[in-house]
Amino acid sequence: MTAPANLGDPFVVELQQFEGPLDLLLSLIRDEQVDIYDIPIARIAEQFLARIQTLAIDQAAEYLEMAARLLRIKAQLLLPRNQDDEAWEDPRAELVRRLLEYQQVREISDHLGRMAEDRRSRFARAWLPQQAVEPPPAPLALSLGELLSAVDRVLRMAREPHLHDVVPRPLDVDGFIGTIRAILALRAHARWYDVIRPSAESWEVLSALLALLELARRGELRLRQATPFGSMVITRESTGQAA
Amino acid sequence: MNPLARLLEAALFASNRPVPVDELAALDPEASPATVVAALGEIRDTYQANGHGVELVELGDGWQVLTRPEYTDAIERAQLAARPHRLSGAALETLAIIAYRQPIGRAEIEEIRGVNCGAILKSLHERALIDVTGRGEGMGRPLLYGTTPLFLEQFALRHLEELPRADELAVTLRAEPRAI
Amino acid sequence: MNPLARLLEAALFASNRPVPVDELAALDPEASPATVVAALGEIRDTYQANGHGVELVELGDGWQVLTRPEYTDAIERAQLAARPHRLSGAALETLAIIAYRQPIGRAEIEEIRGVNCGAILKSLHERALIDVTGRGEGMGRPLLYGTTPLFLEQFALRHLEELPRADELAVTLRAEPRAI
Repeated sequence: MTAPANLGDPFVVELQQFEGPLDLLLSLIRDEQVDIYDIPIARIAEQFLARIQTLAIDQAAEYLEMAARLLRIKAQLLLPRNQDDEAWEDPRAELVRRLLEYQQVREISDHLGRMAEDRRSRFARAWLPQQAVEPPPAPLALSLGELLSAVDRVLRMAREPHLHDVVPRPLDVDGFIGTIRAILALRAHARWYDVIRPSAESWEVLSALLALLELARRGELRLRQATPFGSMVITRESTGQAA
Repeated sequence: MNPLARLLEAALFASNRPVPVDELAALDPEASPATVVAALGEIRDTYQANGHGVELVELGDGWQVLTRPEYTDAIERAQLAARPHRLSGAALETLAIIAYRQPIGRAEIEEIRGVNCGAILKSLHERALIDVTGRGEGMGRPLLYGTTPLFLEQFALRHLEELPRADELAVTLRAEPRAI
Repeated sequence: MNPLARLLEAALFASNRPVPVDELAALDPEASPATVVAALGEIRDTYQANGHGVELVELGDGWQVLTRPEYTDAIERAQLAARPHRLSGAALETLAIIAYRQPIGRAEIEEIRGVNCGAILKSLHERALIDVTGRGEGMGRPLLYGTTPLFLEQFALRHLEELPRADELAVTLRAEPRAI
């Protein structure tokens, strides 16, 4: 994975070789040769933002979400704390856990890739001349008990039609405020789908909407919709605060 | 066997059809039709001398490795006498849904199981456990499936009413299909 | 080769997927799993000793004759057979997570990979490398995925335990991140 050195070239092509924000982050940590248990967040966040300057739209949400998270951790680390505060939890801890877990997945998938390559390099019998005289299928061994336990499995699998408990999901307006600020720090205009991925759950959609309205109220951005139901244009206000 | 004979054996095994000599010769830039024929002879002799279950034969315009006829019979007989086959969990679940909800269309079965059932329906149909019993209303008039007499026989039931009724089933499986 | 080994060789050549030992044992009423395994050993040794282009390997839940890797390029160049497409890195990662954590739902996979996996899960399911094994608890009763026997077959694994264990991985995941 050698990064293209051509400076005029946007990073779009380069990002396609990463499987996602965690992969990019791991690669930065490797390139910078820093201790994964003691990540210099400010430096890594800066590098991360530099790398995602020119994102393809369909990847934007996932990378920007990570950018916002890094900026949030950076801010938390700047908060003054009491040296002998036993309850203090390193704001990087959750990120470190996810990075280690992801690194393990990468190792296993490398192993799987080698196994698949090995199998790919061997051919099975392709032509079976006896296929014409294919014997009838073997007799069936079935019992009512088996059928009933299948019924049971179906019942457990089936969507219950009306028994949903409505669980209040906490909205994450602050999280989306961070994401939106990160986007607007990178460019002057954005659209709804830059802020939220298409498969987002309803609590995310609500959080994003509330975050947009809140930022508009604070004068950091302007929302414009050219036609009813048209796509919404989010514009950074010049007085807006940078992330 | 010599290197060319090994390569030819691998190629004949992996090919999806009998292979003519000139195509076999294309496998190795240094091979000629004559060396290929000699190598094929070596493969045939090796199979004969060491007592293999397969043989090399030239049929039509190509060469192929075939199982020896005496073993073909044994393989077929064995498949007939094979241990009874068990249905997969997925097939049993699909069958259970059809038994309790018939007549039922594929879309509805897939709605309940949450996954594509095309291959399973085909295999249950081939095994004559289900059959098409009609067509539904609505878009495309979907095929509706039901169980067959063989289904009852396999489960030693006289009629469908002998299937145990779970009260819960009445709710989830006997419910009216959603109006569309 | 002895008569049982010949019969097994013929049966293995007549199949394009791995054949389990018990199916092989059903070929001959006098064969036991132990004599079958011994005969399989004889076939494997014969292929090795006489320099064949194919070899006998154990994978998935059975035994299969496959061409030796060194002939693959030549066979592909001669267009007698083609390698299947390579899986993408994203597909391998998703399979790795499912193999280790099954049964597992989509949300959890996406949490670990940090990206949306809907399209990849669909394609792995279509390629029959994963299957739905149930539904989870909680909101919306999410589908849970697991790996299939074909997964083992395509990765030349005999069973899931052949995958590296957590303590063999360079990064061993600690339950708690080290205190900093």
